[in-house]
Amino acid sequence: MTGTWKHTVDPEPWSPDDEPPAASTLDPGASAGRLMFRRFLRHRLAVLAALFLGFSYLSLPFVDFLVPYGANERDVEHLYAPPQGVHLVHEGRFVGPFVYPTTAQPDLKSYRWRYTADTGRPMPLEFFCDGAPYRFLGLVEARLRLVCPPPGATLHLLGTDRLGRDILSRLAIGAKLSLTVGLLGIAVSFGIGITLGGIAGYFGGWADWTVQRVSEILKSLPELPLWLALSAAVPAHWSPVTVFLCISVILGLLDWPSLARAVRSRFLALREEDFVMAAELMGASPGRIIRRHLLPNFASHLLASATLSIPSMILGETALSFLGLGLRPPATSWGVMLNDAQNLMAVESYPWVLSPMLPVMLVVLSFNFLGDGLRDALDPYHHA
Amino acid sequence: FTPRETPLYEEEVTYGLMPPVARRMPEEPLVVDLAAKGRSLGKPGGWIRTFITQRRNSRLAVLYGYARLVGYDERREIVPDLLKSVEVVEEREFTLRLRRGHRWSDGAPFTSEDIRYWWEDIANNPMLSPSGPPRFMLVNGQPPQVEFPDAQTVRFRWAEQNPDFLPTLAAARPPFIYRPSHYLKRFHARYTPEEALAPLIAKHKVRNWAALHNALDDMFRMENPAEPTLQPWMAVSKGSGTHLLFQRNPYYHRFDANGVQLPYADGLDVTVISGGLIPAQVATGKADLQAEGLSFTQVPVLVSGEEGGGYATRLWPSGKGAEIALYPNLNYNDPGWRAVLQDLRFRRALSLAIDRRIINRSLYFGLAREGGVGVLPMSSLYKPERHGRWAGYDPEQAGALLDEMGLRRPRGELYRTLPDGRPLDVIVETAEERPEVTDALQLIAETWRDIGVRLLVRTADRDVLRNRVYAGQVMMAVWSGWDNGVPEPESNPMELAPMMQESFCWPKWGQHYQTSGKAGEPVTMTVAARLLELARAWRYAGSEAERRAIWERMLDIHADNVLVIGLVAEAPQPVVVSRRLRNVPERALWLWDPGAYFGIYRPDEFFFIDPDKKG
Amino acid sequence: MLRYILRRLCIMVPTLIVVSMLIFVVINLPPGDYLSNQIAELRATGQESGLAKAEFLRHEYALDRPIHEQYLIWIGVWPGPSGFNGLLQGDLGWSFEFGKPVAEVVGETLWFTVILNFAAVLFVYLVSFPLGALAAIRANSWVDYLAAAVGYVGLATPNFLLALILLYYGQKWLGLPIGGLMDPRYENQPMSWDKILSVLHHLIVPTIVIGLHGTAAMVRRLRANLLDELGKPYVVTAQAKGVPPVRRLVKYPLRMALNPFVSDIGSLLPSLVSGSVLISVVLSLPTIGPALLEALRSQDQFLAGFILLFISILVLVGMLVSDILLALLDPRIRLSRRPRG
Amino acid sequence: MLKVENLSIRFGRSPALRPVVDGVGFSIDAGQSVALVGESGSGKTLTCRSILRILPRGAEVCGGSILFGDGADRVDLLTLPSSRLQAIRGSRIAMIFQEPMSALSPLHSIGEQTMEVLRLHGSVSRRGAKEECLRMFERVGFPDPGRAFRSYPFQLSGGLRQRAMIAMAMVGHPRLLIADEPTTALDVTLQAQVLSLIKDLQAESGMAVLLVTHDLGVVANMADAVVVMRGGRVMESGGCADVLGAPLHPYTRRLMAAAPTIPEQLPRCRPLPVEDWILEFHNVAKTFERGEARVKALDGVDLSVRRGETLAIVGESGSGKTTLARIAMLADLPDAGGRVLFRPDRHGTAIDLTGQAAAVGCGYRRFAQMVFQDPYASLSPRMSVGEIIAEPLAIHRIGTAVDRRRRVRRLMEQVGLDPAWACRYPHAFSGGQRQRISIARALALDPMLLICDEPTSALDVSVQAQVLDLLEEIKARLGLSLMFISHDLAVVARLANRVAVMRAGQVVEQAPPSVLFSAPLHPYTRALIAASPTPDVRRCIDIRTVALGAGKPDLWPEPFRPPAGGGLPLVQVAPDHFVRRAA
Ligand SMILES: Nc1ncnc2c1ncn2[C@@H]1O[C@H](COP(=O)(O)OP(=O)(O)OP(=O)(O)O)[C@@H](O)[C@H]1O
Ligand SMILES: Nc1ncnc2c1ncn2[C@@H]1O[C@H](COP(=O)(O)OP(=O)(O)OP(=O)(O)O)[C@@H](O)[C@H]1O
Ligand SMILES: [Mg+2]
Ligand SMILES: [Mg+2]
Repeated sequence: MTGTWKHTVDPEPWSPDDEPPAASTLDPGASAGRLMFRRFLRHRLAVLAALFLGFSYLSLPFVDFLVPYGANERDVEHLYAPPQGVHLVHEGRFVGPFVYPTTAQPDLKSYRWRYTADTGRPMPLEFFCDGAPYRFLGLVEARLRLVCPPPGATLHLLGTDRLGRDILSRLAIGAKLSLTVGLLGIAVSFGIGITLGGIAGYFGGWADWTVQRVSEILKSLPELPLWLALSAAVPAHWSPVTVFLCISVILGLLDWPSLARAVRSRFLALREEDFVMAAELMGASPGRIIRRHLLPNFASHLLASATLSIPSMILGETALSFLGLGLRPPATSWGVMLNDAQNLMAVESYPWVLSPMLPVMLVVLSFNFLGDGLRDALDPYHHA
Repeated sequence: FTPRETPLYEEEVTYGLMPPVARRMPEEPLVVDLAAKGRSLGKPGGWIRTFITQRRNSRLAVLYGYARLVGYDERREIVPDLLKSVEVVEEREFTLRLRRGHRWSDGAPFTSEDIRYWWEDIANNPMLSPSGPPRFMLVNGQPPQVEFPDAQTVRFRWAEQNPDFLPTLAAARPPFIYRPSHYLKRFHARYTPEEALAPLIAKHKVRNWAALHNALDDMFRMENPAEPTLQPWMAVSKGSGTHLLFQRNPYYHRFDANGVQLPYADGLDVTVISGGLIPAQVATGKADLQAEGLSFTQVPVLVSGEEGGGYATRLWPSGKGAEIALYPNLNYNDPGWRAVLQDLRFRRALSLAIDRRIINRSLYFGLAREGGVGVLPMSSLYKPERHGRWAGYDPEQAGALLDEMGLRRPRGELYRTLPDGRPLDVIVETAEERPEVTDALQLIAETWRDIGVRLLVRTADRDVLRNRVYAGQVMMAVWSGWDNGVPEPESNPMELAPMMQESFCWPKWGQHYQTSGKAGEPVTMTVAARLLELARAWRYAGSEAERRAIWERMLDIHADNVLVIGLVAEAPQPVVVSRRLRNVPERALWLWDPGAYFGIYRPDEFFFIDPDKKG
Repeated sequence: MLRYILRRLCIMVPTLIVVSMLIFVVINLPPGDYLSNQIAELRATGQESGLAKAEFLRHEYALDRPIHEQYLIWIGVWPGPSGFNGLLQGDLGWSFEFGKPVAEVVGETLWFTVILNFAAVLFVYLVSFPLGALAAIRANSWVDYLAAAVGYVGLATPNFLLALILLYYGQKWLGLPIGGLMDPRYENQPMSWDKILSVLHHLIVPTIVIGLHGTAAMVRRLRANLLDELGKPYVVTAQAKGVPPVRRLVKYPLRMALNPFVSDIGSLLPSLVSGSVLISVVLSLPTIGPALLEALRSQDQFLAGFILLFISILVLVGMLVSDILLALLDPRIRLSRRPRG
Repeated sequence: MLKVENLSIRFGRSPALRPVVDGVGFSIDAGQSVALVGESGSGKTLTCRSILRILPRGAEVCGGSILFGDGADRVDLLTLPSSRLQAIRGSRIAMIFQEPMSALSPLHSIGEQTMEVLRLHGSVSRRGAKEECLRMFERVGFPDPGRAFRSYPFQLSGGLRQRAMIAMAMVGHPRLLIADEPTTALDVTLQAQVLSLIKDLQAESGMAVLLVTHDLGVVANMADAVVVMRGGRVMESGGCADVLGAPLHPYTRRLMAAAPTIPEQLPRCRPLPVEDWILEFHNVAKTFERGEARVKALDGVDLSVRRGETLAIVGESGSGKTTLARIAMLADLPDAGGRVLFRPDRHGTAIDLTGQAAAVGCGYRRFAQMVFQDPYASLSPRMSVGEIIAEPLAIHRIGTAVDRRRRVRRLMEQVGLDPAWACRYPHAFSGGQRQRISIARALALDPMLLICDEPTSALDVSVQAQVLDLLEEIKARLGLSLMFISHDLAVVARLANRVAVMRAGQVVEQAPPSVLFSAPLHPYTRALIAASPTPDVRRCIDIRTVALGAGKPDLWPEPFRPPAGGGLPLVQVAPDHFVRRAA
């Protein structure tokens, strides 16, 4: 049998000590962090999302300057005004950005305001002008705004609501609360959930027992009446923002059991893996094992969960205001605006008051894609 | 007058399951003169579909039915209804005469025994009424002498005047001083031996016979279809779930001139649904008569659905003293603040610093009436000169009043401070049941800011709010102003005086009066004391003129002292009426009491032009 | 295993006692009680005539006693005005709001609740498992993005608004019914084919509204967990064995990825009852949720107390079930060999 | 039957990257075996996986063809639509994976996973499938097939898992069997048994075998042809006798030269400091509970390791070696009554590790390290190799980040890994490379006591020699004490100061290698030595007879046969030579 085989030899020259050339796919020397970052960059949407979010957060301190109106500035003559366009050319002549003034007439048949634009009178917008006063960064009284409506006209790019407030301005100013406060709740609940769940899952035994019982009691504690009771207990002189902040934190304090259980159950399985034992045998402390070995293997789920709580963080107040605990005027947030829009009127007659849905969606999707990108960057198996 | 058989019951009658209409009706039926009221004669048939927001609103059959011993007519005058007549002597002695041959909806005769049963076996039974007979039956704590000379006559006689007696019988929520004794005796320990009651108690999962009696005796909410009624419509479905049906009462006592037994409509078809969905349902033509759950903000949607839904949207003015009103709590616990709140200038300043025009325009399309709390023009007590007092928008004057009080604005500050240095933060508490209230408060906050008063809003549940007000923990509450905006001299002016804990201006004074000094605090403010005095005098006043004078005085005091800060009144209440439904007033007052909402417009006279067509 | 279950059941008893006390306290946190509030309301609106009944009930149900006594009476270890009538004796109390025994109120709504939420859970699983798996296999493709976008539209719209929009346009364009769980005319009717159809018809919008949130969340989480598992060598082994793709996915990585979901079953069961409270309120579905909210609002304490207690029991049972399932699912947890802590 | 031509595989598209498999070609006919040998990391596994088209994500075939089948149904596996490929996988081509622990699903029992193959490709009933599986389990040497059927992978020893993997591949009677180092975790008698099983099947059904192995002895005994790979290229290929007998390529020659053998005459041991035990096991027993059944993995083991000595443990697969190692590392606690003593200093007091685990633990964990039998599973999948190797240093806070990085580079070089790979994740390495990572990690702390559980099983002989040199060097330099578990007797012979032979949870014989290999006493030891293959085609062992091993204990000759229901004592027959027999 052996004879049937042809004996061949690689013809290339060979010396015993030349190392086989490295077949590395990655360049040497790059740190793990750098590589992760590079993998992240490959996820186009994630990068886009990160940029968008970065921009949004960075512009938060300056929104008051960017928008034409204040959050609670009302215009009684323009209730439920529809979105208004900005034009550039009037009767074939370039004028620069301008608006047409509009006037409202009551329509006593349908009980709606009808707006007619006076297309004969283009009114150019003003830039770097003085508008309603606001507190810049919450400190300095200021009036300077990027753009203002010309005197005698309005600039309601997204229309106005039932009290004649400019929706676009409210949206931008509302972002200040919507994009920040709720994060606190998420942070609290994730912090507690991961810590306690991790301890329970990794140590098992009485630690697990205690965490389990506490989470059971917490979960079976009725939330609804608690909210109702809370709404009665909040002191009146607290500002709406403080109340909201408090509630976010309380929400976080109550919200951890689900996450803790997920972490725990995953850790129960993961801790049986050899690599965990290897770390243990090397003398790694439980904290280190949880942080360096167990959590990274659950990171995808955590990231997904975190991105999933973003919408509830932004909109949580809508549910709460149902129970009388939400943000109250004069504070503004997207939740408050959507809450106001929650009636057939909006859907049927004044659809523009629903426009806060747009930024909510954008932000939520951005967080999601950011999360996906991070996940992929953390995933060693991932090859773009 | 020959009665005509109702088509709905024709079959039953032919098969002998029900006596013919001539034998069902009282010997002396109430024949309604529709023409005199400007209404047209209708034809029987059809079900009126409507929605309610909560199960407990199943009382609607009693409101719409509005069969009372005596009831208000459209001009809000009390006339006999179930009763053939009532004789009043010096407002102390009331002789009620029932209609001969009048029957309960199950055919059993309605006699004075039914009233006796209520008085002796319910109102005076310690098990069923642990705190004794109801308060309207007591004058100075004394019950009346009650006589039942014959099956059709009942006589109540008090030692002193009881001017509230008839209005109470006509109220939106009547006291039902008559009960179907033949039915209820079966559950009463006095008439039924314990052995017979035991299985029933077990079956209804209650604890004793009294609980059983209480559970089955539900004249107002009509939760028990087995209990006979005198209303035009009686409950037929068991009342479970979300769909309630009320069918015409074959023994009803009212007829039209043609001999057609009322009600015209065969029944009420009521669906329980959440408030937010009612406009959507209505806009698709799912209701024939609807006002509950509709608010003015929804009118555009309702109007846009009129074509497809086959209905018309009518706007009825609300009959309350004010749609939205602020109640400064004169019994606020904090002494510093209490002094401020009791200061006439402060209340006037706050009222003057409200731009009611903007509120009206923003919230009610300018259709409501701007002004403080007061009586509406429909009332004979209305006086135009009282109307606008302290209710115009005048921030200067308001500021001047506050300055005069010594509430100064520290240098460079936006808001004033109290004399003791605390910020002038007016905390207004609301039950937040209507979005308009929050909006209005926001608008007020802006104009108050201009005079240096900061308004803080706090929301609480209705019950919580009420309890806090009673305890003096609320500085200022938002509610609607005066339940009855169209009082007549005969109406009890209690609401205007510190006579009840329930009025948010002076809960503790009211409680003091109510409990005869056992609880609460005695009145310390002269104006309030004066009002109390006047209200007491009203009770003993002999003539209408005297009462009118008292009313006028009280109204003047209110208008001048701005005890309640009203914003707007006569807010438009949308009422959706199917185009097929007739005899519904084009424009009328929307009021709970006196009125029972639709009740006094007699929905039993509403009819479908095409009763056979399915809705 | 059996011993484990028994032990867990024993632990549940003290937990339950603690929870029931907390519930009772929380319910009674707002000042006043149903009847005193009702009395106040009746007085305020001049409906003096309703008072007698309220006062009767107040005494009958011992609302005039101190709170700890009320608790003990409620539980059934203290004699009330008419002897021992508590939960332990099977008397769930009286619902003032509905004017009938709690058992009756709950019994009615429970059915609808179960039907509705079962439909919603079914919807969640039926939609999210295939979609999640697809999103994982085709990660970062248009399918994935589309699934994400649709899911997040659901998440980013407040429930009520979503419900309202779906309802209104569903009614306008598709003739879908608004509110309720069946056509009113089938109520109190015996079961029939038409009735079932009517129920199904009415279920469409609520199911989507209630389910969308869960679906979106599930899809994203499933995708994340699956992506972690898909690269593992044992999946390759299955591939080498020639297991067809779908089966391979379902049998191996999916089962592994299920772990965090199973641990969440604990909250699935109670959410069957309470999860949809606010949506049910808005859509006016006759489920237990609105009853609970209403009961809480009006302090209808026996009704609220029982529902809450019931939910708590469901939580506890759900957690037990989830622990058992977890052990069944993963032999490593079941047969853990390592002593610790 | 299989013809691989000019196959090239690479990671990533960039043309700058060299393919990891470059122009590989060979062919196998029905009934033949081709051995793929070569340097660790040379692309053997990738070649095998490309046949089934189950390359890892990111890998891409960039040229060549793989033809499978004969005559008319010859197909190119690289272009076949995946639905048809599905039918071929598992039924006509089956594969035994290199790392059985990770390759088995942790959630399904062994039986279930094996049965699946039958259920998928044959129309066998459940009952029939189960019977077939049990038969196959029996043939691959499961002592208790029924129990194995119900076991989960983590409950099995490395060897048992490998057997499960083998059974899973063979149960479908494939026409081509790709065996990627199928016997690394098996002791030599079992190895012989498995190889003979493969041979039997080949004879029965004309199955072709592609065998990847490092053990030139196995090649010599099994293969018809040999393909030698290095750096992704075929260095030499040809008939087995040709290549092994007269290697032409210098690399092959070097490989042959590096292959360890058991020398005829071992030098007598250097004397060691007599009574300086660093680690002592006293009466260590371990029982596992599996449902109702109890498994006695260890049964009264008394063993000690001297300071600076290498104690090799050899023995039957499943005899409790890993369990012993785990107990030594405090990963498991022995049953009550057992004691494990550790003496940190020469004259210090012994510390009972079972007693005060936590207190001493930390110090102990600093001085004692372990190399795991399954390197893949013991490496955190989400840490880069650099982080993994530096982790012990980080845990014990040794050095700055820069120091650690330098140390990592040094360690990687020492075990023959390119330091540039430090940022890669474990899954991107070959089996042998992972094993070296694991060794590098264990050495990072300069331990006093090192417990190696088959540390070189996946290494080709030249790398293995390098690693063994390294261990010896460290031992000499630092006085490292080594507990070395291995199936490769040649390695044991080279490294050990003393050898303990284990069987069924007991030490059956214990002696210095010079004594043990020249004059084994226990029948099991003898069988073991006889079954050890040598890389010499002319000196083939008779696989079939050695596969019988020592047979069942009740067939052993008299003094060794355990009496019914009782055990035998360990008897000292010479200084340092113990054997379990009747006194
Ligand atoms: N996913 C991957 N990404 C990048 N490189 C990889 C990946 N998998 C394997 N490699 C590299 O490909 C080369 C060949 O790997 P392969 O597993 O085929 O080696 P092998 O010959 O089987 O080695 P061993 O004998 O050690 O198992 C190795 O250098 C390895 O580092
Ligand atoms: N967690 C466990 N549960 C039950 N049985 C176990 C468990 N771990 C190991 N065993 C059993 O204990 C025995 C000894 O296992 P061990 O891993 O020590 O063997 P080994 O000598 O290392 O074998 P190999 O050379 O094959 O790796 C085996 O029969 C194995 O099935
Ligand atoms: Mg390999
Ligand atoms: Mg082992």
